[in-house]
Amino acid sequence: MIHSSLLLLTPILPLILAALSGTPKFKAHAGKLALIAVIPAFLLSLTHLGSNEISWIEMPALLMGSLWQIHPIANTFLLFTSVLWFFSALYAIGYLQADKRSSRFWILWLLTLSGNLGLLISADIISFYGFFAFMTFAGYGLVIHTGKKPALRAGRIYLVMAIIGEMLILTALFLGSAATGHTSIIAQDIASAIPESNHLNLILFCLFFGFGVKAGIPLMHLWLPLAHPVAPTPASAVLSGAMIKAGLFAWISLLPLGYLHSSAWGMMFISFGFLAAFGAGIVGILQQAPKAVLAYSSISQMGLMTVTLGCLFLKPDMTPIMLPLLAFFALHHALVKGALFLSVGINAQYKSIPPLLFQIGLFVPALSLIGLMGSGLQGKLLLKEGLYALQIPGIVTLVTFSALATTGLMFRFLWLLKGEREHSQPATQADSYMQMAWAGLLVVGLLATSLFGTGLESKNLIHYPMEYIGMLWVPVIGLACALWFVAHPLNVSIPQGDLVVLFEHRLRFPEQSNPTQANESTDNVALVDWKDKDQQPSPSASIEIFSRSHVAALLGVLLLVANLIVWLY
Amino acid sequence: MDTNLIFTLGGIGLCGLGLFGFIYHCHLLRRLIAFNLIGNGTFLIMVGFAQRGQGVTDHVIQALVLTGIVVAVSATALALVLIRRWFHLKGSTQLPEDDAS
Amino acid sequence: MNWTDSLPLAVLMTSFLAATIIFMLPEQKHILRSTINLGAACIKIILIIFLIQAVLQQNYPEVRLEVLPGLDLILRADSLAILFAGLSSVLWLFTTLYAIGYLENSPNRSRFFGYFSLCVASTMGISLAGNLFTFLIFYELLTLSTYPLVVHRGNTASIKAGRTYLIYTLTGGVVLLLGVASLYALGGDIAFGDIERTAALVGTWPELMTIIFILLIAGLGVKAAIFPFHGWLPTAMVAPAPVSALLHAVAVVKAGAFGIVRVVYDIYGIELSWQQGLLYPIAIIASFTILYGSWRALQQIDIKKRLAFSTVSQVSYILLGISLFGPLGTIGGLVHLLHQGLMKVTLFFCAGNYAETLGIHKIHELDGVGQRMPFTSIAFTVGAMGMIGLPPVAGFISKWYLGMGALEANMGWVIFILIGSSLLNAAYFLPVLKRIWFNPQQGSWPHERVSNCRDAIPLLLIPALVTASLSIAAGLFASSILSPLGWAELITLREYLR
Amino acid sequence: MNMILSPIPWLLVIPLAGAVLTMLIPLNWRSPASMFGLLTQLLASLLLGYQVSQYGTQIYAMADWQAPLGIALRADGLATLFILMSSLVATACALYAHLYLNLTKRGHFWPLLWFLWASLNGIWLAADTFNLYVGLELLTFAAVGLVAFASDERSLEASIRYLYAALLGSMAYLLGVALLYGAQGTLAMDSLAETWHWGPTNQVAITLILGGLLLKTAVFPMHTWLPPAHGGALTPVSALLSALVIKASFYILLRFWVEFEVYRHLPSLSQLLGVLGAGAIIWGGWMALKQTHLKMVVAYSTVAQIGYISLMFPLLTAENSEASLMAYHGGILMLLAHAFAKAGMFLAAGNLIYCTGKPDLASLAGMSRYRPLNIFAFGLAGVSLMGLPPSGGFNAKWLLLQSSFLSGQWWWIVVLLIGSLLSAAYIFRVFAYTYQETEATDSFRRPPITIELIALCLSVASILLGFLSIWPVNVVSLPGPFMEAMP
Repeated sequence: MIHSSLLLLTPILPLILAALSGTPKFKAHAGKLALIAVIPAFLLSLTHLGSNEISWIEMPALLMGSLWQIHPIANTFLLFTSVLWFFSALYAIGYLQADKRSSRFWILWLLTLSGNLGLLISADIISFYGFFAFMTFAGYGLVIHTGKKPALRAGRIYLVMAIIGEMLILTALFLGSAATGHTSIIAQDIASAIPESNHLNLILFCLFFGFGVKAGIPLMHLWLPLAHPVAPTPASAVLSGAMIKAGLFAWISLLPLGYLHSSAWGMMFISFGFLAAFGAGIVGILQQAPKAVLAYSSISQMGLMTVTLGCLFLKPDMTPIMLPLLAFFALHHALVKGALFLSVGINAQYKSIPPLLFQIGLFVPALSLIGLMGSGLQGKLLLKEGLYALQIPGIVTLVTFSALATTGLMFRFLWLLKGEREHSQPATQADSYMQMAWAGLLVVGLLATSLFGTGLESKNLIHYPMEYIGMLWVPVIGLACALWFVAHPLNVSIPQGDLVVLFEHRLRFPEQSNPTQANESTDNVALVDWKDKDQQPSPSASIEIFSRSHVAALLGVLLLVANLIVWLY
Repeated sequence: MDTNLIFTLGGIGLCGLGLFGFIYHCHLLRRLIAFNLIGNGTFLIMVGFAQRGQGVTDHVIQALVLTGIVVAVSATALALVLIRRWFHLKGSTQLPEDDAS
Repeated sequence: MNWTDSLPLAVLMTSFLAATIIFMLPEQKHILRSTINLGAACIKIILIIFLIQAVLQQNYPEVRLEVLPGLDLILRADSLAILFAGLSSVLWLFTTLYAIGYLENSPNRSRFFGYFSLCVASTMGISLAGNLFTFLIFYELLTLSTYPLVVHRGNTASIKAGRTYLIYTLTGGVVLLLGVASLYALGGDIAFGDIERTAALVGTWPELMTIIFILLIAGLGVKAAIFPFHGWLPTAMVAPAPVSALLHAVAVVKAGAFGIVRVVYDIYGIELSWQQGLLYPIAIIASFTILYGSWRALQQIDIKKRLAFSTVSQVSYILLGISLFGPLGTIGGLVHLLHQGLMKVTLFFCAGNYAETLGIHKIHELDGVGQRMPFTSIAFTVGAMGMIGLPPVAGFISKWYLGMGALEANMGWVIFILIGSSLLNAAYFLPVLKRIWFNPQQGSWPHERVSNCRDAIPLLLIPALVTASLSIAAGLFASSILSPLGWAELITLREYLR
Repeated sequence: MNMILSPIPWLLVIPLAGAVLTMLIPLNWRSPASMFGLLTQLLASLLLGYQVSQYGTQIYAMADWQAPLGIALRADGLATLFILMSSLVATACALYAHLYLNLTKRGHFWPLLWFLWASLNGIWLAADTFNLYVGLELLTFAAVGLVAFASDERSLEASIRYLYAALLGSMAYLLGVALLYGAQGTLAMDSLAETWHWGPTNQVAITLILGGLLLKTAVFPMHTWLPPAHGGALTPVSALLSALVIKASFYILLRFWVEFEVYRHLPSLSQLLGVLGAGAIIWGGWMALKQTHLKMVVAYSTVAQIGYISLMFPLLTAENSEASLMAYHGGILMLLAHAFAKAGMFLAAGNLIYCTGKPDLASLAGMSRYRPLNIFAFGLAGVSLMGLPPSGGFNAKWLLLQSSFLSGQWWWIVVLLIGSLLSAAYIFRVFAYTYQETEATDSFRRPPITIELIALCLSVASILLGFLSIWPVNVVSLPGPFMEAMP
């Protein structure tokens, strides 16, 4: 009873509140409403935390007979989604204090939230598709909130990609539901029926690329590094933390995982995954905006998850074991990436925070994302455990090496923040909301394992120091390379959204070709632009950095040796 | 060659003449007269038929012809009235030849 | 002969009487006229509800009148008829409300509302027609009663538009008449649903019957605005907004589509037409029209023109659904008959509101109107989303069933038509929405009439909001029995069980 | 059956008496007297309708004189229908004229009207060819007088043309009758039909008769006298002429055609008539489309409509009796619908002209705003003339279509369809004018609502005919010599 009412409220309460926040009476308190909006979802996930029970609510009259339910995997997603949205909302309250258009922002925020929460609990494809589309189109409003040119550009590309994605998804849903003999619209049945369909490959293709738009797989990722930086910081946090996972969730619930053994599709997923993991790393390192770097890092992290899914096509029987791990990894990434995004906004207020705390606040999530501590460590470890068990040659090694990319990205990110701090206009005064949100998210992210990791046998690393070394050496080498690059700056940068600039001028809506926005993307049509020297570190600095990079490199090699020794035993 | 045929031929001749005049002339009075000519031709033919009964004349035909003549006279009268009014109105004795078609 | 049998006639008469009375009324009697209009509309809806009950109990009220030896005028309320009659009666109410507001202190209202009611009466006749002859009668009557509405403004443009409209529709009518007459010459009076006789005829004169089918479809296709015959629709846009709403959403285009439904299902029968290979060409033409209409809509800069072309494309969804052999496709087509009506009427209401309140006619003038007229813009957004086919707005339901039907009929390629048209729909609606909501206002409004109130005047606003919420409700509660979908399923059930 | 009970004599006597009386009594008594006359006429015709539908064909010999010298009257289904039609239309026109002529002082209208009516009834009821002739002539005189009534030069010229054409026609007819009598020695229709044989004389006679009647009916190439006459006369007169007068000669034509089974023996001639009809449809429609004066448009549409009606001849074939029956019904229905619709349309047009004061189309701008009811009446009549449903015109066209399908003469289908498009074109052209919102000329005269209502009633009747067509069809199919002669 209580569960079903919570299920109902989860997507509907945000809608109601959105309507409310439109009224002049509540305009002022829209932010508070946004905080309230996630509560049912959060309660729902808490009540189901760690338990394997599935509670559902059936609404035969709704759409074509809707079924909303919550099962363990979905629950994990729901958990981090609600948490992240909560803290981001808190952050946004402070962030938007000066904003005139804040009321519009909040309405869209709540709509997007409702879509995001709704798709996690909907078990039938119709309501799922509905919520998904809802989230996408409301999210557009968040992306272009500032209304500046780059925002509009990003928004346009976001929209185009999103619609292409929607259509691919719809095709997949058509064919999928047909595969069940036009009888069922429940995602589970469809996933199990897809292997029998005679459009199998088409369906898988559409699912992969359709949801890939959200999940940011290569080629479909174009919008992502454009949209995340330009959106208001809290919005980019949820975009990159929560909404990007919608794609993953869709894959989990619609792909015939565990029903289909197909090495071809497995390799497809895996190769795209690794391409994302490493390619995003390389492109991201060459970014100028901290948020862009984070966006690329999201892409690369999603790559790892894609790889995991791919493995399940090779070893279907492992699905029940792997999915919870994957979900937990998603949770970790969501919280940490959220914290990182928020820190971008905090960065300008560094004066108001004790330096030590501030540095910790910057480094902890970064390290956690690399996989050296907190939830990240656990997540990586568990994932690797699982992949070991799959016994697919090379996967684990590559996953390990992907930390290289992450390290580079994190280093680049911190480096850019440092740069901003050094020569940025006088810091804005402190804002308690933003800092509260930031701190809160940091803590939750750190304690994620112990808070939400229930049901996963997380190993306490104190007992396995060698394992930790195994985790350690790759990042250190990465660090070394990063330092070296700083010493010898590679005078090249890649515009955000890399490939998009090549064919962007074709993606324009008819009446948007009026002079006002005619040639806005012409400023960077080249994929790679060589820039004359800027932010060259001073020679003295470079020297010490040089020495430091060597030290780091040596350290890394030692660790590698140590790790090999551990292996030999 | 019996009388019947003669009457008939004569009648037909009159009718032909009348028809020709009716079509040929534009002067309204001439047309009217031509019309009367046709009428007379017709009556002549009918009278011719009346002769057939070898002496015994056919009352029906006589009745017909009488009625016909009356009708023709009244028609002529009406036509004359109209023509006269037309003449007073336009001072012309023929219709403008812009046929309304 | 119980009392329900007279219901169809009563439904027809409500608006006929309204029309006559309104014609008699002097121009100044506005209040009285409005009361009569709305009263008639409400009464009609009540009658329709009675009819629905009757039909649900499987008895179909029927009125017959022998016009000529062996030729009857039949008014019969079967489930399909109710589908269309219900739609038009409901939309009539709101369009009337809207029209009252729209034409406030403008001349010639008695004329306008007179023909308006007449137009609805003929729509009712079309929906309740029991055989092709009756259908033809009201079909032509519709043409006649809509012409004065098209030329209502009386300026040169509208007179020209009226001429175009007549040239198209009357020619179509003649073609239809030819088809119907030849069908009657072959088989006598064929009532709707009497498909066995048609089957016999097809057995005797297969190619002749094919020609007749083509004639019928072509004649009806003019009003349904399928590809080569769609020219009148955008031209007729000069008419006042309520007229466009009525023409495009309910009366004319739907009459054509509905006629095609009748011909395919109740004259030839779906199985027969499928066996004869008559459906496949329709599918192809419809698909082409869908894409073509959307494509042309993309190029329009006038709001109403864009909506008109979108109608061209949307109405062909119905034909597409009809041409898909199998219950799902049928459901899709029938249900879209209603859904498109609701959504498109909403859109036209909103376009009218923009034009009336702020004098906005072109799309680029819409920048930032969302702040000025939020409610109208919300309604417009709902309609647009529905057209694109996003749940929970009704449009998605139709699209879903069409897609399913296509797969059921092994015509997978249709899916790509649907997808492509959805893409195009998105391409020509989303930018508009962006302008409405996210672009800043450029300068002052073209011609701001109503400056005192926040949005359009209530009489204009309420209908738009109601139809918008109806089109959401139709999608959201699609699976409840009295929803359009439920009714369409009922019809399809009876159609395919026959 | 004696004179009191049978309405037939009243149908002749009352109009004649009315004619004489209204000529004698002072001006201001004429209208009331005529009103009374109208009432009696209506009653009589309704009574006749009742009797015929009850007891079948009624024969009546005036003053018990038998044929050949006596005037024998015969009321079969066809005649009855025409009686009813003429009394309804004529009553409407008379009422209209009563109001209309009060507006412009003219009292001599009544005697002419009654003469017209008497001759019409005489023609409908006549049982022998010579009475038909007398009727025709009387009709001609009355009609010409009425046309000349407007006494401006246009109407005068028109009346003279009309008179000459009519006289020529009736002469030809008389000659034909004479020849027939010469050949067969009788004038009564039925006995002629019995003793009919296709000698050369008969052929010549029939040809003459047909020629004369066609000229009087203004069938296509011989139509030139009609438009000026109908367009130039006073409004009620034009209505009477178009609705009834031309029908008289057509009626006679039909009777000859069927009762002497011409269709059976001269099929080529029937095709020729069809061709003429087609020509009339196309040409009349085209000319109507080119006119600039409202009443001329209507007059030319009459020409076209006559074409429609005469399409029934080629369809009355001996081969296919079903098709022929349909054609017969269709033709009669078309004739009936045209009678009502055209009368209504002329009256409506007259009102419009009365409002604007100008006869041309261009000055109709803004009319549909100023007099919506009147435009509505015009429109309804137009619907019937276009043959768009629901209307008598449509049902008639429908029957003709069906008949041409059944008899396999598809070319008439093409003609019919093109014709309806043409008529739609010229009628909607008028509409477009009335809808124009050019400079707001509010110098309109306002006609009394009553005359608008009369016009409306006639138009509505033509529409209602679309729903009630079964009655006239049943009436004209009542058994009788005519129906026996039908294939």
